[in-house]
Amino acid sequence: MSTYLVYTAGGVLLYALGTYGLLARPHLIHKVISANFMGSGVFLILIGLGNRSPESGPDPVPQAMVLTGIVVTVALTALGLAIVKRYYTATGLDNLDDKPSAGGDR
Amino acid sequence: MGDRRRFPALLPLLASGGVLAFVGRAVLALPPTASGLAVEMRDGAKASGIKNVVTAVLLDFRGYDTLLEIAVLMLATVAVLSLREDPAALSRRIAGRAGPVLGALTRTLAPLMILVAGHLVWVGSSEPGGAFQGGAVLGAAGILMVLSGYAQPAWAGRRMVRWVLTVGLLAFIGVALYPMLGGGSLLQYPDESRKNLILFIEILLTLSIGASILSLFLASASATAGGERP
Amino acid sequence: MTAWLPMLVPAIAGIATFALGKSRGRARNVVNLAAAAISIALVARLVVHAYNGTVISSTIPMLPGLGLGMSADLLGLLFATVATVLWGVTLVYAIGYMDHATDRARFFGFFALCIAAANGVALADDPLSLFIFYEILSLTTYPLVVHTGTPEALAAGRKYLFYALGGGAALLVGVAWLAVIAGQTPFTPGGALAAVSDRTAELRVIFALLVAGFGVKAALMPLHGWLPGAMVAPAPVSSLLHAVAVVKAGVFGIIRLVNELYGPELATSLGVATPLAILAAVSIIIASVIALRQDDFKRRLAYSTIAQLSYITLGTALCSPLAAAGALAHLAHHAVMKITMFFTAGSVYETLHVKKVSQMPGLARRMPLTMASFAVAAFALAGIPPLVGFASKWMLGVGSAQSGSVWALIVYVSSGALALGYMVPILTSALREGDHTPARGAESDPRMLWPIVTVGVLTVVLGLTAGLPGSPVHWAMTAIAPSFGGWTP
Amino acid sequence: MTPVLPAGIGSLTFSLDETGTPFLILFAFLWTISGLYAFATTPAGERARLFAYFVPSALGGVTVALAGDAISFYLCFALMAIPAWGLITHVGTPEARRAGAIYLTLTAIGEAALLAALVIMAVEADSLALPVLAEAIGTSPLRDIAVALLLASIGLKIGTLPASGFLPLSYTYTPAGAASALAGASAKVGALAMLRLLPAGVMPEEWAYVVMALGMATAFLAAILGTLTTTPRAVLGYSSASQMGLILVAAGVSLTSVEAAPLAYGAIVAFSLHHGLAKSALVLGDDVVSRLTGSARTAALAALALPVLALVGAPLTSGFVAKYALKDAVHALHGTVPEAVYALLPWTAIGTAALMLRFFALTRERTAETRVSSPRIPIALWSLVLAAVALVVWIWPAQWNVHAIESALSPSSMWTALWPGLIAIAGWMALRYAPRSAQRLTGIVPPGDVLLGLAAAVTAADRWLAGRSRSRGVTARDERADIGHSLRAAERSAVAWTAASTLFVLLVLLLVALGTR
Amino acid sequence: MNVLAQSPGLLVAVPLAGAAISFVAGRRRAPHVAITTALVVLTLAVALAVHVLDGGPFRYQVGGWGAPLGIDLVADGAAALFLVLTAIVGLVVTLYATAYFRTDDETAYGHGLFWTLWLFMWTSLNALFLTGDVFNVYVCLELVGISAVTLVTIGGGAEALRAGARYLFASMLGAMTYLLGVALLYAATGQLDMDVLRTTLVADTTAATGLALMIAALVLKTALVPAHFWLPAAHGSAPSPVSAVLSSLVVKGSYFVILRLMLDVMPAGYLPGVDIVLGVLGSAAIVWGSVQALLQTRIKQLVAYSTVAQIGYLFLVFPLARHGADVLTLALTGVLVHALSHGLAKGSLFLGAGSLMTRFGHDRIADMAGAARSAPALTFGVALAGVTMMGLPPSGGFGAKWLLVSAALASGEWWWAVVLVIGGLLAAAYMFRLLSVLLVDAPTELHASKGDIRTEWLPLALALGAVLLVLAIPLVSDLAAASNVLIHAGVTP
Repeated sequence: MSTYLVYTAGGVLLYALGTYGLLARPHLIHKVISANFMGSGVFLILIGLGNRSPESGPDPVPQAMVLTGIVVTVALTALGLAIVKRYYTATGLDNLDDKPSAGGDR
Repeated sequence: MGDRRRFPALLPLLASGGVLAFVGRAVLALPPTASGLAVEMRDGAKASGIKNVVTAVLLDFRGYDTLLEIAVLMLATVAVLSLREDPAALSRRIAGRAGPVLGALTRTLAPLMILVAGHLVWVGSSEPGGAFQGGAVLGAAGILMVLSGYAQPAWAGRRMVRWVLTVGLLAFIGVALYPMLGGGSLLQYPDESRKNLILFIEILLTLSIGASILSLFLASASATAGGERP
Repeated sequence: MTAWLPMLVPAIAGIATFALGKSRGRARNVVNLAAAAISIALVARLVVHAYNGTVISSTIPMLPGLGLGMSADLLGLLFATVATVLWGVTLVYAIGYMDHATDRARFFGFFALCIAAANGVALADDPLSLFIFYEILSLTTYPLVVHTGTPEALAAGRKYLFYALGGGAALLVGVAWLAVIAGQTPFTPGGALAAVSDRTAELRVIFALLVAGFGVKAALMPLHGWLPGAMVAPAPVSSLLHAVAVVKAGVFGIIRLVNELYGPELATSLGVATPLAILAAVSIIIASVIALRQDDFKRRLAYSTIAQLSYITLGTALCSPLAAAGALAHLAHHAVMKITMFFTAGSVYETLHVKKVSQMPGLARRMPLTMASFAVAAFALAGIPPLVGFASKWMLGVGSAQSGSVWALIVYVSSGALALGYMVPILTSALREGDHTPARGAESDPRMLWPIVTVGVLTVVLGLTAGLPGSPVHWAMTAIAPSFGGWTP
Repeated sequence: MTPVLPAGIGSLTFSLDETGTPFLILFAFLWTISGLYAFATTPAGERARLFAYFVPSALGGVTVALAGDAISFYLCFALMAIPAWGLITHVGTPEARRAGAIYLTLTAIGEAALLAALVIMAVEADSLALPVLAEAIGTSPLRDIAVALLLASIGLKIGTLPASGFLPLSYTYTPAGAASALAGASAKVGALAMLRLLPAGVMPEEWAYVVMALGMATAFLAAILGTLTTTPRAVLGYSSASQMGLILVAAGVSLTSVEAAPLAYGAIVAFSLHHGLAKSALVLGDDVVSRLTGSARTAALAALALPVLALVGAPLTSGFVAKYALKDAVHALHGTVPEAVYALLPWTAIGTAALMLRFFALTRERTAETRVSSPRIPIALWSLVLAAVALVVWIWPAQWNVHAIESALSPSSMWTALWPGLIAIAGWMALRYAPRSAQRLTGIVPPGDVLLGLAAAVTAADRWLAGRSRSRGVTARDERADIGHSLRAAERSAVAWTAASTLFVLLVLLLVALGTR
Repeated sequence: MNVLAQSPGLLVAVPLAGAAISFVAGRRRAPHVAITTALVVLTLAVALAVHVLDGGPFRYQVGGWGAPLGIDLVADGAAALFLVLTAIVGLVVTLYATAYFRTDDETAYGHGLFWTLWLFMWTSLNALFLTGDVFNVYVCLELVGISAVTLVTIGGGAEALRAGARYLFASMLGAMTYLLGVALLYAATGQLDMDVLRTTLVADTTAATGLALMIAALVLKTALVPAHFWLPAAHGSAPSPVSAVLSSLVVKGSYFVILRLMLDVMPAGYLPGVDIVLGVLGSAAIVWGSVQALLQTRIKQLVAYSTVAQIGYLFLVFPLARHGADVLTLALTGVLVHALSHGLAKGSLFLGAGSLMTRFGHDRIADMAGAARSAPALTFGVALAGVTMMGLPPSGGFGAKWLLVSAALASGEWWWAVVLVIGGLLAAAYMFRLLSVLLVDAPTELHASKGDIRTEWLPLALALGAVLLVLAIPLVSDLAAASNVLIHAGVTP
């Protein structure tokens, strides 16, 4: 198996895991983290697939894309955390389903 | 769906599995070698005189992306600021006080981190590094200082902070617009001043990015400091 | 540009009315009356031109390949004349009727806009333009129907919209479809679709869609449900809009459709005219029978309207020149008769709060002039010579017989019989001695009384002069003749 | 301009011709007398209301004889018939209103049929002039329809079966003066229409036979119904229907044979004059009797015998002349049906006689009502009519009474005129000894017979319909609420996070699967 | 400096500068910055449209490199239309916001940042309409997403936060899906520029997967049923000027990218069946959204569901595009007119709803009786906007419906016309449910204070624009003809 495929496969797996978390985990912080999983997955895929031509060196475009993506994800995460926190103080809820908050260990 | 009617838990799993399968198939369908735009980029970078191709891509070829990315970062900062529960949050004292070890560490680390940040910016044009990396380190230094009580966030309430947060973006816009006066298009740096302009932007950006990261932390931290749990 | 003015002048008056606001009542009256006078003069001028053979028209581009066109031909001008002249009369009446009402600016503003839309329908040069004004008419009528703001009015308004917009939707599809297969098709006497007449299946469907669209306002059963309820509107609205402008826009659409879009020949050869005729015939009979059952004065009039509108539809669908001319003449005649009746209904309600036929005893003494005008109109409606209703009914009947459709003739005369059945009891009830007897001779506000008398007299005068040049009968025959090639009246 | 179009009032032509003259005189006389009578007998407060209807009705009723074209004829026909509704409902009782409703319905139908016929005829003739119309329709393909419509209209006007209740209904509740006009003049407009509009001698024999048979049936059946009815007026109404049946026989005769048509027309005129005057006299007489007491009442009852006898067709009365003319007309036809009709004609007089006996009996039994107004004027007016009954038919300058006058005094014809009356009297006497159950039959027929049943059925249907539509509305509202509720619930579950986002990912997969096929 | 030629660059740089300046200007001066920016942007948008009308579409090479090295902006007729729409609605919303967000209100700190957030959003929308690079789309989408989410929560309150959270997660899901798509597409083709992709795209599983992912992600951002789950709550609980922008402009941004990808970038028959699916979902949106709008009891929820429905119309162009140049022209012009008229009308409706809520102090439709008497201009504005939502003449909505119905009939697939007609009728149903209440006689006088002239008349102004749009249809068709979709389809020479 080529090296690039290892990265890429890891990325795909991360992405799928993140997807499940975002879809199914009720706790909002879990959702934020899951979204970061998805982002990291995509970044891995980008880097992995951008590294398929060893002779000419890694493609700089995916790297630039990943850098931009990271900044964007950081911004999104910050905003997500801020909203979740504010939502929690306003309602006392940590999920969107009107279930009572379960506590930090969930 | 909550307690009223349980949504079948299997379906999200199935959906994620489907994603795995389809994306996996798409990846496997790719030829094992491809160069993408690597060659064009390297050739272009040579022409532009920036040694680090990634930096060239980031700040020159796709500088427009970066301009918008800076906007994203600043936007997120403004967004988080707007979400504060009370306007005074940014200037509230952080409860934590540095112990002797942390204090000593901070005294040693903080200047070092600022130096590292400067270095990262400086080498950015030829080696891995640049404004984002530098800004991140700078921001981290700021957070460290606040947490250990060496800097109080009181300064953040002033107009000064807004300027620091904004200056990078403003400079970037200014530099982007500047070529237009000469008939060029947005971000079309004149060849002779390309390097200096990029460095100028990078430096101011580093400041703003650092301030952004610090502000993001402070705005979020303000409530946490009261012991509330999200 | 002149062809646009009969539409624009009332529209401007309407907007000016809104702009004047609630308080400046006198200025509002002046603006509206002046606009009516100007419109009448404009239409008159166009009529003179059209009679001399000059049809003034103009088109502005709007949708890709399609324009918005106005054309002042005799056919359209007949409707425009009816709408405009009766607008003037109704304004006077409405000023009296709405004397103590609230929201008069809104009322008169939308009123003028309705007339603008009706004139637009009348003079529209092609299906698209007609459709556009037709829909504007639906919309501008709604605020008038719900004007009183009572739950009853709102329910009626909802129903009205449900029907009007449903019909509009059918119309939209039909008109668009037509535009897709035939492009811009200005109304042409005798038909405008010769080029695509081989696409019979599509043309049949389009015809059905267009009839469904126009049929709503023409209250063709089973699309009539909105009309009786819409009578909750203030009387001037019922009078003008439901006897003159709105419902007539529907039948006028059918007249254009049969005579000047498809043309009688194509409509006959496609086999679409006869089903329409049968539908109209059924409407006539059923509506008349239902009218017999109504005790509410305005509802009875409403069902009568449904039947009378189908007279026009039936006459048009027979595709026989005299019947078509009769239908067109009836458009004008029925307007005059029915407006008299609705004015009466409004007056007796506003003056004495009488809403039901059974509450009317004593009215004939109390309001002799009003009820006399009503009586004249009632007999005219039943087709008693020499009143105005007879002239068109006779033409319709003779036209039916000429085209070999004796069944249509039977329908017409039966409906006349039924009209007697629902009109005469009103008169008798009013003539009986009753609650309103004591204050004899106390007529309504003169601003309401004289319009009634005017239109009442008009039902007689138009009947007596039906044979003279320039009468609606003569006018209708001149306007319809080109659709039937060699026919000379 | 097409000649079939009415050019407004200008085309309303009125002219006096040979056909119209007797009718004009009859109508003018009866409407005037009746009007005066009504004026004299109506309380002052009610006069305006009564005459609001009476005047237009009279106007139409008289000028109809002058009408020269289709439009004016129709106008007058309608003008007379429609306001008469107000006369019938004048008293305002529920029965009167119901009678009025039925009258109006049938009148309207009759008008409609007449108008349809006129339109067809005008189209076929391309003219509006009445003489041309009747001629032109004879050769038209629409002849049968037009004649059927005409007969329907006329039949309704004169109370032919199955609308035999029409006339009794219209007389029963009407104030006496007005009733007299309706009884004497109104139905005779139907006779005028026969003369004016029915095409002469062009119809197939079957048509004539059916019409004649219908006329005979009406003559007999109306008589039976009349003897079983309740009030003197109703009896008179059925009597009218019966007599009008005979006129219909004459009309039938005219349809098929050109030769017999003049005779038939003569019979129609004769019958119209005779019956119009006599019936008017009976209606007025009934009213006059009710206003009198004592010897005056007896005298009036005696005078009432004159029109009674005339109707029966007793010798030397106007009825004798009319029947003679009718017999002549029927005799002019040959064939089984005309001969049967001819043979049966005298027997109709039995029915009439029975009716008159019943009328006389009912009138006599009536208790006198005290009225404020003096009965002098009514008596005078009545006398005038009586005089007309006695004289007019005999002195009328025409062909139709020549034969009758010639044979008026011959014993055979006298006998022919007498025996039916005698049989009726004999039957009347016999009835006194009849079982009580048979006697109780009298009075079982309300004026209007089957028409009342029909009206009741219509009312019931109307109520049922109204009830149904009400109950439908309620259930529809409930259903709407339920649907709204479930739609809202569906949306709630569709936007819940896990469901919605999973749905989205499934959509992603669908698009990918489709796109990479 | 040639403003006409530089307009694409300026359309991004100017509002971005405005955003930055408004942040440092402070809350009192920020509104002035915003108004100035709005006026300049409007001028620039019109200049760009004029330039496109004069000389056809043009590309703007940011940084002077040109694709594939650099990022190109593409100014064609369709983009010009969306830019002008954004500028008009943007200006009106800015003016309205000066009345809505009182600068003297100390308790709502977030309100002070409205101007900055709003100008960021405007920047990102302009950038989205202009960009020709699929990765740049991602950055723009994130800018739009973050600013939109923040603006939803700006009013505070549990409901807005909850809606914002949902919106944020939906936004994340969409962004990640889109980025994954770009990654796959780039891996397969090595290209990011749309125009280059257009000419080089070949049938390939990876590229197709990538494009399908991108389309799906954009569908989520456009809130097409069933991916509409985040929209009603977000649009319904945001401050009214924000709702107006979200509904009338933001969803159009991602839609515009779908339009480009589906009709311009991908060759005919690429991603087979996806066009039909989009059409079917569009139809479902029309019906479902309208029905739900009909069931709502609160005014902004009603308007929000109306957006769900109206978005559906935009997707009918895709199945129709398969039927040749004539139908494509009709359908594309139709959706462009619809996007414009819906943008104006929906802006008007949300602003109007905001004014009504301010007047009444609540958002329950049933208790809004009497508005017609106390606020005639406002009610009239809502009514006019309703007219265009229903697609009744004379209005832009009518023009759109006419064009789409014509396209459906000309294509032979008449069932899309049926959907359009049903949608119009349902729109009438929910609009009149609202209007009939406003027209009712109020039993008591309104307790709320009299409205500001801006909150009364600006909704009417937008609605009038939506109505008068019908007269501008020839202009819109000219711009549609100058769009790359039609030029590349060979319709326009």
